[in-house]
Amino acid sequence: MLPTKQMSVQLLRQAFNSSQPPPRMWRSHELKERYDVVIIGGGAHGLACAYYLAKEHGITDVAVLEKSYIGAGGSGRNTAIVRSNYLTPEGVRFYNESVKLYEQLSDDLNFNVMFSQRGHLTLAHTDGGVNTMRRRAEVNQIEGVDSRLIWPDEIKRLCPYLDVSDHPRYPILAALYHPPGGIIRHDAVVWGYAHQADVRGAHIHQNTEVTGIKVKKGKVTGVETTRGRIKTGTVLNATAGWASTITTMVDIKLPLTTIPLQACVTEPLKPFLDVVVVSGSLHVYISQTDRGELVMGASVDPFSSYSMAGSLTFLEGIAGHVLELFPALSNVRILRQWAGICEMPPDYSPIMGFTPINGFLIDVGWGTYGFKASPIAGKTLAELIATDKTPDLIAPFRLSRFEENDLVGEKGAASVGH
Amino acid sequence: MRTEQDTLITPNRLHPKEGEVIDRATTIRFTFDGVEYPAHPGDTVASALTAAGVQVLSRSFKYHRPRGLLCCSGHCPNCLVQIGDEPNVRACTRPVEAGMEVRAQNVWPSLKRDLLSLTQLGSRFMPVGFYYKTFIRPQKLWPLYEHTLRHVAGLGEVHIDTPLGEFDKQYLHTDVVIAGGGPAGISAALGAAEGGAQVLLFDENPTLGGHLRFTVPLDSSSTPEVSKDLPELLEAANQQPNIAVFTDTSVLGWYQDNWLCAVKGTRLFKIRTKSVVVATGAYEVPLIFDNNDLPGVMLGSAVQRLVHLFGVLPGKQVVIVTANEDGWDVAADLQSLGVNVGAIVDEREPNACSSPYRDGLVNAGVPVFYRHTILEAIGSNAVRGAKIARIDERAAISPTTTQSLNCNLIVISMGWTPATELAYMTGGKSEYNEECAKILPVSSPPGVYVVGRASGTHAVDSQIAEAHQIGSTAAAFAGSGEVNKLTAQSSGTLEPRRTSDRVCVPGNKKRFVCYCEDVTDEDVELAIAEGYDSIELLKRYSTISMGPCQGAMCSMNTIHLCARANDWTVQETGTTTARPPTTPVTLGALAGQNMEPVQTTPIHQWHLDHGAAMMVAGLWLRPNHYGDPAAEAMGVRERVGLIDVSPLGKLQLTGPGVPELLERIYTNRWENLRVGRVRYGVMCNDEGVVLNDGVCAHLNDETWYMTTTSTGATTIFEWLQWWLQSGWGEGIHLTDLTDVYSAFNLAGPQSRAVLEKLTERDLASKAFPYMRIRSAKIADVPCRLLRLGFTGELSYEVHCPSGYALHVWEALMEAGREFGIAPFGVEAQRILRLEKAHIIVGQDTDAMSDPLSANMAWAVKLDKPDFLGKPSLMRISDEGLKQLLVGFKMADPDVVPDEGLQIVEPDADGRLKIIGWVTSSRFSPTLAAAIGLCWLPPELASQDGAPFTIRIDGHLKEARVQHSAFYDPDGERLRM
Amino acid sequence: MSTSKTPTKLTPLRSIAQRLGATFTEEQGWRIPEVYTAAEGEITAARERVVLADETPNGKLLLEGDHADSVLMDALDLGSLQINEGSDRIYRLRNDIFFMSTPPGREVRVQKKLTTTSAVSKQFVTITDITHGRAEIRVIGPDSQELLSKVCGLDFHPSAFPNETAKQSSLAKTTQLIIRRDIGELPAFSIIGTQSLGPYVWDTMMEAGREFGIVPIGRAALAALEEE
Amino acid sequence: MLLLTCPNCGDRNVSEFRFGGELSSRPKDPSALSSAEWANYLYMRNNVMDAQTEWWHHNAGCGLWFLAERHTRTNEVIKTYPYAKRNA
Repeated sequence: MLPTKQMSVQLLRQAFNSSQPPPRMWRSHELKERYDVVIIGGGAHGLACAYYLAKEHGITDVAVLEKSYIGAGGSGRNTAIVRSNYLTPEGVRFYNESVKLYEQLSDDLNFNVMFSQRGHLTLAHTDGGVNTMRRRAEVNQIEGVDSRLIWPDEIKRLCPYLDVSDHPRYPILAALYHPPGGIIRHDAVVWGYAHQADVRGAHIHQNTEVTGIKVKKGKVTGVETTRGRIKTGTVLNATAGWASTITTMVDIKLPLTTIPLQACVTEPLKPFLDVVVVSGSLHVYISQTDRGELVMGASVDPFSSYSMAGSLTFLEGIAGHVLELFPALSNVRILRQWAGICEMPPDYSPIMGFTPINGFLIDVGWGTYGFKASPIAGKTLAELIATDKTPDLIAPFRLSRFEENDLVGEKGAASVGH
Repeated sequence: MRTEQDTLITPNRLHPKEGEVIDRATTIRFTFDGVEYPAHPGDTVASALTAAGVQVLSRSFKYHRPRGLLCCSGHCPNCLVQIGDEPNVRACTRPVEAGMEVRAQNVWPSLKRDLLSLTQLGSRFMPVGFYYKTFIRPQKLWPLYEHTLRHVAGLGEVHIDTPLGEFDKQYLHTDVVIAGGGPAGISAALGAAEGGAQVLLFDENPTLGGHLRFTVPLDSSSTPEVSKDLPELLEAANQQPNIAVFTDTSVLGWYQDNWLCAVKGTRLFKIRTKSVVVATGAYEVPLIFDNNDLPGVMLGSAVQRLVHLFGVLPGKQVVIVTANEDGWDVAADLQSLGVNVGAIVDEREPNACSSPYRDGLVNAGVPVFYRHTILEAIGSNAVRGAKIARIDERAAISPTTTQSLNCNLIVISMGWTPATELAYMTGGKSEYNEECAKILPVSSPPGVYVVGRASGTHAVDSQIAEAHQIGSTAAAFAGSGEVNKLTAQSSGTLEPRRTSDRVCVPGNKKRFVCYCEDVTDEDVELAIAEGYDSIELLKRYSTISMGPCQGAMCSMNTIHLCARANDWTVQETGTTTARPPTTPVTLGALAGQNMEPVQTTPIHQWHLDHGAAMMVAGLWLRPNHYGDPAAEAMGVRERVGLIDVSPLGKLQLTGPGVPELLERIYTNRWENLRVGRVRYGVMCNDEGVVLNDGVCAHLNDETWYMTTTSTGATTIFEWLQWWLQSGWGEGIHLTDLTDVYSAFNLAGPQSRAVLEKLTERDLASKAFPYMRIRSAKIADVPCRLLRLGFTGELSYEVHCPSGYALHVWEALMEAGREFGIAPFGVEAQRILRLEKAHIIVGQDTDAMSDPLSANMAWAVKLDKPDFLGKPSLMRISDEGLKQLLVGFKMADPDVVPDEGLQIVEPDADGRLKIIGWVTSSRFSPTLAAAIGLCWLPPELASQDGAPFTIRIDGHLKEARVQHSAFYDPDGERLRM
Repeated sequence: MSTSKTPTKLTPLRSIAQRLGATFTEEQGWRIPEVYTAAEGEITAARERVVLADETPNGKLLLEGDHADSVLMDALDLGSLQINEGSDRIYRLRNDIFFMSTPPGREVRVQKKLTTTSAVSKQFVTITDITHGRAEIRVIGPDSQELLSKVCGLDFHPSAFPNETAKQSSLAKTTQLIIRRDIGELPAFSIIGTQSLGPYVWDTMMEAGREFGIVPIGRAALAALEEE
Repeated sequence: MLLLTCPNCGDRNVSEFRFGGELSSRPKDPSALSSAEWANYLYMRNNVMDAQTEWWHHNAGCGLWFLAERHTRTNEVIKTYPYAKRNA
């Protein structure tokens, strides 16, 4: 069935005869005996991969297995920042492709993902911080990404509520200004990809948890789930925070430690914050949604855990740091806090592609920077599955790099990027 | 007393009543949207406005429909106002203050005539999730549309010049916390206190009593008056010394191991308790029908709050819509106040109603309509009538029986849903109870209990009895820690005050499920039909319960609608996750008093008094320069300078095991370091990454004195403690002396001449060679002297006990006056060390750099048996370096590349390829040249003088590799 | 070491005391505030509310070693102490770590005695004089527990923090050693941490104590309180 | 906030401690290891969603490094003990 006509046309039809049921965004199917490809994890990465497998490689006999509802993991818990102003050339090139895909994603998916390229500021509070921002600005410019170092007067113009006066502890010396960076409606990315993958024949199975992976003579033969067994020769692990719990099913250890990342949201306010603001040393980032809420997050928790309960320590810390940057917000109220989990690799760079087990592929190591890579990760892994070759763009992120002592330098700047 | 003038200004104010919380003797004034209104101390903004007849308080988020009081208990969004520079204030709980400036939010041009409500005309094209289906193409137009969307959305305003308020925090420790001070809460507190426990009792209202403050006791005689239970409970609580009461205090959240957070105005409490009793009561559930959001449609408890607490009657002609005895309570209550109860509309069969007030009301001529419900609230800006009709068991409306009743107040009393966010945060489980149509808590982790309406118990006497026993159970658990048998939730005394599960009455206008986000029942159906069927997907797509009320008013109804549309049971439908905070809390309260630790050296004041520009280095504040860093650097080269290096990490290692430890943690060799000698060393982790560098001196036979970088001091101290406590600590003690000694580096050709004036110690190189340590009295103070060479000049680093710091510093400055001594800061030090090509760990190296690549191969002895990082460094040296840190000099001395710039090489088709980057660079006043350190490919870095290009502002500037130090390459000046 | 010409030692809180208008005196070579406003007012504040005093001059010794307890037994016939328990101003912080507080100036002699004892008994114990490395702020008065509960998460209720107890914990986001050593009936706590954080901790405590009417007190008032 | 029992000081808020990562002891003779084995020690982690033995440091307290057994999904701390008692 061709992708539905203009979504806005469907909106009009809906307006005039609401009796007729609207088309379902994704259908529920019986679990087939066999699929060509099984993708574990119904988040933005898994669904994007299913979409690109169908759209660009005609592979449609695909099952996306999600243990809860689609987008229940990291995809529904992140603070929806999209940017490409990374440190290493490999990182910048990779994320720049992702931003380009995001720029036409609404059109591709026929679903407005509300990508708001409003500009992204990373503040520097020390000389060392300024040098790191300059390093990123220069690498970005050389790699064709719009980023530059700006000084307090321009920072104040872009973000009037920011306190650029001389703080004793956290003076704002400069900022890395990245105009293409911004925020997006993260759930809409999940729903858009799910819709277009479903329309092209992929089966999305919610409330279906993988409990085992069958391997014979070093090759994947099938998976066991809470709704029955599936035969397949290709399994992609796209479970991010839970990546290690899946990979142990094929007796492989990964260089990952799962740590909670918390965030919170305030009551809706009239618009006053037009850019995304991130502070390296204060480990805080903040943006204002189109509905007027401030969405705020910080660095990962101080200790590893799979618990998504959240802590008071996080709320206290982020409130103090946000008021350090925006003293006018002391009367703004927090409405809700939540947490996701991030699997942190040693070099803050993803781990994608082949593993020693034939047919078992991984799309993991996404730390605190996974959502912004969803389109390009899905696209490159779809190409890898279709061609059985690693695309150049993601060659630096192979699992074997740790054994080959060829880590990616993204951790070099050591400041936690968001 | 009510004066004539009063009745004009406040038509809805009743005569004084027993139990009201206002002080009628005093009248204060405040403004709402510029109009002045009277109020009494104790009034809330909402009660004062209602007294004056104001009904419309705000406009709804999406359609900008007029909104008035609904819950009057701070849970719904309808009374959100701006007060001064505080946005999103709940008018119904915020006490009035004289001179308050209250303004409506998100209205244009005004609350009365809000043109933004014209969006309703297009509501047909704005169903749930419409923004996902619009403005997809052309992409260019999206920012314009988004701009308008943003300016229509949002509620309160943040003023740019809002002052940072005064906030603080307090930790509390207790045996039992009671969250909620209603009858169940007070009773549980009494039970726990009588069990010998220390009890903290929290209640969000100004006074204890919960719903007893404004409701009619169920089983009393026909003339309702405020319950007699309350005074007894309050009296008992007052007598009990173990109970500390906190009113106006909301318990915001439960966190692991019974860690609670509560807020009272500008103070945040952080409470560690052994057990917690949740007595947070229940929310009254709204009914969904046409125009159910019209001002004048109010919940029964809201009307009773206004009447009994503030003596305000929101409407003279009332229609009561109910499904249980609550409606009849309110009717009797209003009837006794002389209000004209126009009708009681009860959806049940006549025999299902067991209200004790039924006969009284019927005899008083109040019309009763059984098996009826409300179809529509009639009116545009406020209620002027109610359309009702008969319904059959399948909730089908029989159109012929519709009739309209005149009224200006519609009371909704369809039942309650437990307020259990706090209970479920603890991991407590819930189950849907068919009998009372409520989702009730059925299990809680040890030390967590739920009582009263929150657990589903409705009758006051059952609440009191149960809660008292659970209170003593909680105390027992707090005392002994073992789980008492009675942890099962409320037993048989559960009196099934049933909540209606007919949540929605069909109609043809707009029926609101979620007041905050303007979500209608049609939106819910459409969303579920489109595939957003699970309760979590439905919430995220429709944004139901994501507004200011966080589900208090809409969760229960949404679950019923979702179950019905999916044909699931309520239990299968489930609930969304309960998350702190239970009520919104300000950033200021969460931040509390500003506590950002700052470390200063003992002579910090001297620096400020002498014009130092300070900089932040980790937690330290240090002098960056005293006005002219270049001159300061030249001063050290030509004469003598003094720098405060007190933040340097200083560790003492004692014991026979130290030599072997040094062998293991440093990359170079240590065992032949004789007493009095000092050696530079580099520390790596097992990945071979440079962690820290510094010197270590052999002070006397079993004492070593190690320095680390200032920002690395704490981490290295903890890192060393780990190695010592996990197997390598035999015969070693480690003590942090960082702050015991202040350290001043006296550097320059005249440094010896200066120091000789202050000590008898022979400072000549023969007696005190380079890289040696000596004890010496400097200006009568016992110090440690080290001859080091970070700046490249003859220099003596004076480590003196911190109490003598100012004395020694001033003595050195005084002794140096004749030699033209001047203080120098970090900036000058950076120039001096760069002229010597000395690296700074953390600036020239980063979290991936190894010592071999950082050109410190001379400090790495791979023939040592083992040391931290050796296997990785062996591998790196076998496989060859990927990049090398090396010195460079700019071809053009006037071009000083900023640190962080990239080193590039155009490839075949002119694209720039990054081959390295600049870590350090300065203009050297001594050499009149632009010098620096950078990372380069080894093949380029290994050719002394090789040219390469740095990209500066888009242009490629030439630089040349320089292997030798830029200044005194052979280090003669150090050894003078 | 000749003390005649030895210069005066300054505490890290000196600039603050100057700013608050203290007059100074000298005690055992340390320059410390004698009085800020008037001794009587400062004594009353201590008795009725809460006050801060700069007691940095108190001697501070750190004993490390698995046999530290036996050295203390031999040298000062100290009985065995539980963790966090103290007697005669000697506190056990860990099996292998003791903290000793001495009146100003007395630390040198005590250290010498301990060093010789451990040398004689050939037990590997390290005794370090860390007096110059620590700021010591004394919090005295009936409101001291409530003030401390605004900056530190420990339970200061007498049942949890009895007299002559020493606990290390985070206070105002810094690591501090907190020792309860009452003055007669008056609860009193010593806050001992690295001297570079002294000014920050003092300022934070003064700010947190404003609601109690906190004031600084000098040597005169403190001596009077301790004599009663 | 998690309450962690320091073997020396007793129950304290987790904010007084620093997490040291899952327990993995340094190989006795590193030079005998292949690159893969050495990389395995350096980088690979079990990262279980189950009971895990891990290091903690009471850095704002007594400076003790000790071991804890904690369930990483619920954060329930099963027990804490000094390193010396690891195979007790």
